[in-house]
Amino acid sequence: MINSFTENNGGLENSISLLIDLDGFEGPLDVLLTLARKQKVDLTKLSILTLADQYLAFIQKIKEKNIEIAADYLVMAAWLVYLKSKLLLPKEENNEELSGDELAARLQWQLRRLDSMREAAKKIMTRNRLGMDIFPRGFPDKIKLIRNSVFNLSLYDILKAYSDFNSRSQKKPYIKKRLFSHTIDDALKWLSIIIGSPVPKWELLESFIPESIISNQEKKSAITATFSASLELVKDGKVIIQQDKEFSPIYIKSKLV
Amino acid sequence: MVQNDKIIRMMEAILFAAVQPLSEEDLSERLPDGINLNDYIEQLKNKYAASGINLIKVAGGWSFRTAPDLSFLLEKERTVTRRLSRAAIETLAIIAYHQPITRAEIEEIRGVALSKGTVDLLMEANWVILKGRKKAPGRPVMYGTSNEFLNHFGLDNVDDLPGIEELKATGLLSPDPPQNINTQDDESHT
Amino acid sequence: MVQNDKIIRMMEAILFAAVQPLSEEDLSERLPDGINLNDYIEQLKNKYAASGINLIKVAGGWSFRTAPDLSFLLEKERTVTRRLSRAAIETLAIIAYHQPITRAEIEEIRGVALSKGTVDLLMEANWVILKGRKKAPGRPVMYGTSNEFLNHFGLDNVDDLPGIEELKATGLLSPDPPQNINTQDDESHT
Repeated sequence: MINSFTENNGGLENSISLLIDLDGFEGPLDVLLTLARKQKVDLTKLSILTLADQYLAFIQKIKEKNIEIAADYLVMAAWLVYLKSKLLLPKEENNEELSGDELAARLQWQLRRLDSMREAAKKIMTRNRLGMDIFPRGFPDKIKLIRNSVFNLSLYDILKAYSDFNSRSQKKPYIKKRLFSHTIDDALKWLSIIIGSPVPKWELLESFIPESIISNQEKKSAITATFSASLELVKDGKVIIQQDKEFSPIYIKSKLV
Repeated sequence: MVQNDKIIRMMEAILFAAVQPLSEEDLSERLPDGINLNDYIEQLKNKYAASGINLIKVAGGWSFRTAPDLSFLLEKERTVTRRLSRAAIETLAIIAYHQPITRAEIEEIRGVALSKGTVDLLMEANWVILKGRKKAPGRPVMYGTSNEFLNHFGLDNVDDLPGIEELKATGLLSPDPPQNINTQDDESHT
Repeated sequence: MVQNDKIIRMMEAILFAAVQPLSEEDLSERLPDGINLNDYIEQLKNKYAASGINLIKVAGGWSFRTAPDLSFLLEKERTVTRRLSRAAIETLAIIAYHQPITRAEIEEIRGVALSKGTVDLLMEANWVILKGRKKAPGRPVMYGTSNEFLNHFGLDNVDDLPGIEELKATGLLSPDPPQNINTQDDESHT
């Protein structure tokens, strides 16, 4: 082990001399890949330990030159120190963490993946490219367009048009409908009939709605007003109301004081 | 012979990629010196004479152009969606509801003169067709809707068009704002 | 035989006139029914194989292009393309081989943050397009390559990318290292 270590250190000086600073590097993985390439072995046979040492030496060299180093390069350096310790120390049993070998294998896989993309990029860019190496027809024949019109119209449009037209032609004056209202005050007036009645008797709440109210819509509104008014009267201790169950008729009776 | 083929290939590429017809000077400039250009042009013309594209002289230069008898292949149909004017839609509606109807009757109903193009447009769309002549002075032509009209709007026949009463019921015909009275609900709660 | 020549002529006219590659459907639509299209494409390919223009399959369609070896003649037609940075080229390759892929995944592969402009530049060149969102927290957008990319680099489809089969086989295109990752070599150093 020690042998290989010193041996690798020998090669180290060479690689570092080629790398002067971080300019032109695309992150720590790029530095690692560049260093790995200098090992001149198949990436699958790469010594991660050697690589870690090379990277750490490289960062050290940069530090000595007082060149500013981006944080992610330092993070990688710290991680490689950790990886080194994992690789060099005896394996811990029953450890949940990934072993040094596994971590090294992962890093190697990452480097191979990045390398494969570098190679792929080269292959793509050296292809015969349109407008650079191969050319389409420069002056194509004009394509004559024959336009077919389709009208965008639905049955609804026709009906609406006919209705609008009829509405316009009928010239019926528009009469604004008077808004119906049966206010709580109105309802209180109607309910006051039973207040103070000497002979208290249950009456249907609805019987206190004027008979002139016929439409359901208006009735609904009147019932609401009458019910609210009756609650007022209950609060004042003037009447009692009763309902057997939901939606069943509501009865009202004067309360004897 | 090998040289000959090479020149022909070069001319093919140059003429194909050129963005405009190339004059003989343009061609000479881009081909090896000392060749007999006219000879090669003649060869290339013959090579393509029977094919779908021909080498022809246009606007003072040489260019590959589609063989004239195949120009029909270069027609492309395109469907454009157009909107009808309100007057046209209204006219179509009146024709649909009142057919057969004469132009004068449409104008009478609408209270305005019908511009010449309106009915033509509806006929061009294949929605309105002639429905004979009215037995009246001048025997004016009458219009009605076509089968195409029924198909397009998903109707079996013109009687399927909602009547005036139905239109009123849907609120389309009422000059009042539509009322959203829900009578069922009222009954169930009172 | 006469019929055969006629079809070939028609195909020449159609393919020469089209700017974009024409799919087999596009071609069929414009040619007589019931012909063996593949047979004719093969004939046409052979007819032009030795000439200055070739019939090639690109971006899922067929198109005539100048023969690659004659590019030196076409200086004038050469379009000036912006030089892409190394980061942009690498990102393009990663998107092409790993598509659909998120920005975070690209960054993971490169081991470095992607500067904002890089993907924008590739999208501006119409080579990279959005390919939906990943079903993952934050639903990040995914990128992929366009037809324009295939067209530009003379690829029929993404499965034609150089070396893609090999990369798939070695597992280098999968998001994670293989389970039984090889650790033997490292052990020799510890």
